[in-house]
Amino acid sequence: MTIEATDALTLPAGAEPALDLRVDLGRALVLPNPIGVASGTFGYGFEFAHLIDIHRLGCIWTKGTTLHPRAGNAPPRVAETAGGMLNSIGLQNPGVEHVAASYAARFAAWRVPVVVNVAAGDVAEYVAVVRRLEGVAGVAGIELNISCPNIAHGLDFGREPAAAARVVEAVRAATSLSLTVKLSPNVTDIAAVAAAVESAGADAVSAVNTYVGMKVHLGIRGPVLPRGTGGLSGPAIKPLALAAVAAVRAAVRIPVVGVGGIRSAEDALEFFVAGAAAVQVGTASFADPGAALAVLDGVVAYARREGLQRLTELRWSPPPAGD
Amino acid sequence: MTIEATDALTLPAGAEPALDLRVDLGRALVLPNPIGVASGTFGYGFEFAHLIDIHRLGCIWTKGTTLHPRAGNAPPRVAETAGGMLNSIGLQNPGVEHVAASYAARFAAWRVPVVVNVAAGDVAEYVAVVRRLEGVAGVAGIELNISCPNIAHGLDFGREPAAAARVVEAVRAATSLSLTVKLSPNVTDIAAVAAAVESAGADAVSAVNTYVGMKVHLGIRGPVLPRGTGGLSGPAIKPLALAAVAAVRAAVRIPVVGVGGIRSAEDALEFFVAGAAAVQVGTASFADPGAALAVLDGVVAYARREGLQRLTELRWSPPPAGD
Amino acid sequence: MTLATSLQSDLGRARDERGEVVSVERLEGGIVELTVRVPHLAADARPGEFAQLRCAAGIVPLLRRPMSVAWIEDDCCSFVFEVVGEGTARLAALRGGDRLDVLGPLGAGFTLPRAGGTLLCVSGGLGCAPFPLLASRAVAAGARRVVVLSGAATAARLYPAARFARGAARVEVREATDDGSRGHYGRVTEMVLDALAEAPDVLAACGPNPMLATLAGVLERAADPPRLCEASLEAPMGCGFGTCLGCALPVRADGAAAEPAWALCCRDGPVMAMERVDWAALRALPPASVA
Amino acid sequence: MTLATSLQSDLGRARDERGEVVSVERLEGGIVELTVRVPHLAADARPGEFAQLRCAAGIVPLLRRPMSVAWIEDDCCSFVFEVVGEGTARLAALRGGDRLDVLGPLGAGFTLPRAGGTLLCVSGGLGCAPFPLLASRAVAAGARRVVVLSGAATAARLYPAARFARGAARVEVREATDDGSRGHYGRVTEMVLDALAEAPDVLAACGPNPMLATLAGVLERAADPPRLCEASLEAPMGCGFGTCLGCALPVRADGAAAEPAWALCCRDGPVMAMERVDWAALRALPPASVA
Ligand SMILES: Cc1cc2nc3c(=O)[nH]c(=O)nc-3n(C[C@H](O)[C@H](O)[C@H](O)COP(=O)(O)OP(=O)(O)OC[C@H]3O[C@@H](n4cnc5c(N)ncnc54)[C@H](O)[C@@H]3O)c2cc1C
Ligand SMILES: Cc1cc2nc3c(=O)[nH]c(=O)nc-3n(C[C@H](O)[C@H](O)[C@H](O)COP(=O)(O)OP(=O)(O)OC[C@H]3O[C@@H](n4cnc5c(N)ncnc54)[C@H](O)[C@@H]3O)c2cc1C
Ligand SMILES: Cc1cc2nc3c(=O)[nH]c(=O)nc-3n(C[C@H](O)[C@H](O)[C@H](O)COP(=O)(O)O)c2cc1C
Ligand SMILES: Cc1cc2nc3c(=O)[nH]c(=O)nc-3n(C[C@H](O)[C@H](O)[C@H](O)COP(=O)(O)O)c2cc1C
Ligand code: FES
Ligand code: FES
Repeated sequence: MTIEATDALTLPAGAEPALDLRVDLGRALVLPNPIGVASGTFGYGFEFAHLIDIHRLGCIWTKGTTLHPRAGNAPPRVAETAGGMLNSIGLQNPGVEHVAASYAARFAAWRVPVVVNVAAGDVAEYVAVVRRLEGVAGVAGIELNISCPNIAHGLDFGREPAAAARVVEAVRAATSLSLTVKLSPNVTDIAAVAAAVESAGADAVSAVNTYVGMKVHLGIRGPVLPRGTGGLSGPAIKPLALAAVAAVRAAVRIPVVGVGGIRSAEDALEFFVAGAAAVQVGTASFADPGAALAVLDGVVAYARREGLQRLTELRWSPPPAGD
Repeated sequence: MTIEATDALTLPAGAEPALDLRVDLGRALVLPNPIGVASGTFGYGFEFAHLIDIHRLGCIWTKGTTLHPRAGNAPPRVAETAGGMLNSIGLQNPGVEHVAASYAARFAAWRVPVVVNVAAGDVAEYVAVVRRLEGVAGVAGIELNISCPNIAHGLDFGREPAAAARVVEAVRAATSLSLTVKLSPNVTDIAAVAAAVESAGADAVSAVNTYVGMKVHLGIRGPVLPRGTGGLSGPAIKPLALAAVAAVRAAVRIPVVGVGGIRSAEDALEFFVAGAAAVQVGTASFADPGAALAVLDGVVAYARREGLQRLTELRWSPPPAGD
Repeated sequence: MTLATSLQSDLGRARDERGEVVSVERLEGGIVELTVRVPHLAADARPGEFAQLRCAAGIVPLLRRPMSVAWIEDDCCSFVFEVVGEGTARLAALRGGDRLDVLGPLGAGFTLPRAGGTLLCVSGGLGCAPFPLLASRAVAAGARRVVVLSGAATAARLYPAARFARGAARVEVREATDDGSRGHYGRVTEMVLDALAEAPDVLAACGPNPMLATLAGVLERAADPPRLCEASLEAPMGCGFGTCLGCALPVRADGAAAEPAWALCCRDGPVMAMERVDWAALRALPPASVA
Repeated sequence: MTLATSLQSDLGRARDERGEVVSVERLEGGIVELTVRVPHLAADARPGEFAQLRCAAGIVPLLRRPMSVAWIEDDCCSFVFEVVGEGTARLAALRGGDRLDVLGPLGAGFTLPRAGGTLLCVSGGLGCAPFPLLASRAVAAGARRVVVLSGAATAARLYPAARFARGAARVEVREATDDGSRGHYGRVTEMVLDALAEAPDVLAACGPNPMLATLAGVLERAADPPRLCEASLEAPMGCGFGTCLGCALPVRADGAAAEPAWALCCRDGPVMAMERVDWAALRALPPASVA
């Protein structure tokens, strides 16, 4: 699926070389611009469609979608922390059948690519979900969530390079769509996992999913979230996500989609410096539904001011390692 | 080294059973109360001795000390982030000889136990540092830093259970002092590392050291810290540290010292709920030199109000694992 | 299993509006009434609906805070709350002329009684918030009578009776305090049975979830409950507009499903038919469910 | 290798004081002068020493912000700054009567000229901050003359000349602007050679690190530099009192050591003998070294 950069983002002919915002995520998935919205923070786009002009987004990454519908975890499911929030949604979603049969047709009518985030408990289930999405109009690509901390076994695949490679190989064989693998940051060596999924056939990686965290309630002398822990997102994790993106960037050649704590254009630009090819705005959309669009406008204004032709020009090249 | 609870913390005879704040960290190291200060955020205590009454602290964990003096990393070494700070000090310290020969005598005159935090690049160096501290009056115990992210190879031992066990075994054989191992949170399974160092002879573990993070400077299109990354501390990491403490607590029988983002009595109490036997106040002391004492006062007031005899009564027992 | 995910959200009416603070009134007992010029919300909000208030431009607090629309006058809306944490502290510290981002109206509101009908409101603590607007709209819609049962811990913390009616005729307030310092000595829910004897058509309740659960028990035991009983519920919210799926509340499963069923407080609620709520499950939630 | 770690810190004089804001003055060009009642600091601070100001009780900003003591009057100290980020924005938003935690005095200050001697101050931008206090104390100590070279980008951003002297006799201010809108057309460092012709005993400089490095070059090339040249340097600070080891600045190594040598800005500085600083290394630091 190819979407051209909107005119608004291209300088008139005869002026300086145009700013090219497109991002190629492989297998003909070209995002019109690099500012998208993160899985689980934008649903399937229907609510936000009432609130903002979703067609200006670079991409919508949907809520994690499973083979069967899921009711999600017992409440409370969200809790605020210093500069962040914990969630333990438990992948509440209507199941892939409903997404493919009912939602996808609506995606197809939008001018924004929609990539379906896919979650599962085992390899066969991943493959089954991806198969169901193959050839469905409106589905622009797959983001494989091998890193959800809020369901049993949800982290297993993302924690070990070999396991991650296994599931990616199987999914790769089952889909012709652009395949992005969403990495867990709760690992000793995220770069090793990234390298493994690249070898296994991923077209891109996204980093990062949430960090395992806990909030304690003194009144009940126990955790706020019934499962004990949840996933931490928001500004608090931005420095960690930037470090993860830089480490992943140094380990793979495929594009890296940066995510974690972005709420302003400056934040997004920092991810481009760290090596991201595109970014996802997540938690910030809750407090400010227009956050991703404001990020886009700010990034474009900066790029114009600085005379950039591509945002990859911002990228930092780490010096060779050493003490 | 045994220090008795100060009178101020014991109820008059005949009243309700006294609140017992002491924490036994093994090998005769008994902290008078569970509120101490974290390595690298309190130097060797000399500066704070001018600013606060250090004798009321439960413990001073010193700056990481190495075999030879170290000049530290090139500046900038610190950078603020949302609710946190990154540091890349690079273990600037005067070396163990100076600590043993000059500082320790001053520690010996204090009424607060001083535990020396020890860092090194290989097993032989760890052993040499610990040997030098053996039998030195004023040194109440050892905290083994196997998790410093700011020096080359600084993380190696903390990232892998077997490597961690190896260094702890060697150090255990070289010291009769209470030995606490400071764990790195930048791992897939911190509980596994904790279990390994317990088996290797650690008397306690402390969790957590800083998280690898990056701050990007748009002006220079590169990281603020010359080494690229630094260690993230402060309120931003509190939920992560709480989850780590709870995971470690479930995996070991030795005491867990909790550290990460504590700035109030409530924060400290949350760590006791998560399973900590004692806590360290770190970054908070920079903005408020009296932070640790305020935490102590608040914790004692709470314990009195709630009629606790020991803070371990606050501890949460996680339900058996399951979906 | 009941899935709350549906496409039928009524977000078509919601808008993120930059409001202007008109006044911040401090009532007795720590209750604050914040009035903001928000023409869109003022024109569109219905009783029981809420708005998401952005308490700070920075990261503390990170998320917006949900507040019921308590009153509408001209192009202004008022919110009634007390300071319980950082977000409400920031709201209380606002001054006339300050800007405030207000996203709304959100959620499902109360059903008005038919013309000639009667409405019984049951308010616990800051659960008073939606009732001034509900009472006035009910009267405007032709309600014959509105009775408000208003409870609080102590007299000073009772929402002033006159503020429920705000001049509207046919609104009667009966008070209860836990310490007996004013009105009925005891819980507000203890006054409900008597009020039911007056046969209201519609019952509308708002207060802490445990109070609502108690009320549900009273209604179950009542001989002749109102034909429609609705309650405004609370859950911690991530977004307020149906996207994060964070605000789940337990509802009765359709049929004999063994799995739990959840509704979204921000979309299926906050006002829900009381019979739909699984009160036993709600009671079993930790009090932290509202933190 | 030179180790900055030593036991000789002069923290005996520092105290964490809860001050009371007396006034927040906004000068032309965005310069702010904040005056706080802090009896201890007012009694003890010397020119060039600084204090750590706690800009917020919450977590943004997390760390205190260092500010030179610009002026002392009775039991009040003044700080002079402009808004460059969150911390200074919060300080600028303070109002009379607000509380402000002030930890100080910290660091090493300027050396006063001998009685009868002369002092040359070189100020770049907000580097003006320590000079009102230094000038008045120098005059009080019997200095024959104090010349202040004051530079800024443009006239509006020059610190008002009268504020350097604050009524003290024998203080002369000469100005420079990058855009020539007032005084010398160019950098303040270009005026130094002429001023050196007047043979000052002591030179005191404060400004952005790059300006100070330029000044160091001028002084190296000068035929007959003052016997004592000191500069107030900046580094990002974690604590401000010598504990975090975060504020390293490159200094000349003793002897022929190959390893780098660092001094702590907050303890060995902020005022250091200019000959001690490794200006080449300082220049090589990223501009981010002050973020
Ligand atoms: C749909 C809806 C409408 C609401 N309308 C009103 C209203 O009109 N007036 C009003 O006073 N409050 C109302 N609330 C509750 C209000 O949103 C919370 O009190 C507020 O979010 C607390 O924010 P805080 O930052 O001050 O406190 P926090 O720091 O978030 O929490 C402090 C303490 O307050 C309690 N708390 C937190 N969130 C809630 C919550 N959602 N409900 C109850 N207690 C909570 C917890 O015990 C917590 O420990 C409403 C809640 C919902 C879901
Ligand atoms: C010993 C000492 C004394 C100082 N005295 C004064 C003074 O009297 N008046 C005054 O205006 N400033 C002074 N400064 C600088 C002042 O501390 C910083 O401007 C302030 O910390 C910025 O805080 P912020 O939160 O507003 O900005 P931040 O958000 O921290 O930073 C915003 C931008 O300001 C710049 N900046 C940050 N820290 C510094 C710094 N330390 N120095 C220079 N630029 C910085 C950076 O480019 C950064 O991008 C002094 C610094 C030191 C080390
Ligand atoms: C409420 C919530 C639900 C989420 N659900 C998913 C999900 O279903 N699949 C997924 O891959 N990531 C999910 N995430 C993670 C986000 O996509 C993103 O990786 C993370 O929140 C970090 O970005 P942020 O800090 O900008 O929010 C979720 C995050 C939040 C806050
Ligand atoms: C400036 C700084 C220096 C530190 N140096 C050390 C060190 O030398 N050894 C060590 O084990 N931990 C060191 N730490 C980590 C702290 O001891 C602590 O584990 C971490 O900061 C988390 O706690 P906090 O959030 O309360 O600061 C350092 C932390 C900071 C901020
Ligand atoms: S608060 Fe986000 S779905 Fe209800
Ligand atoms: S700022 Fe901490 S040592 Fe200087």
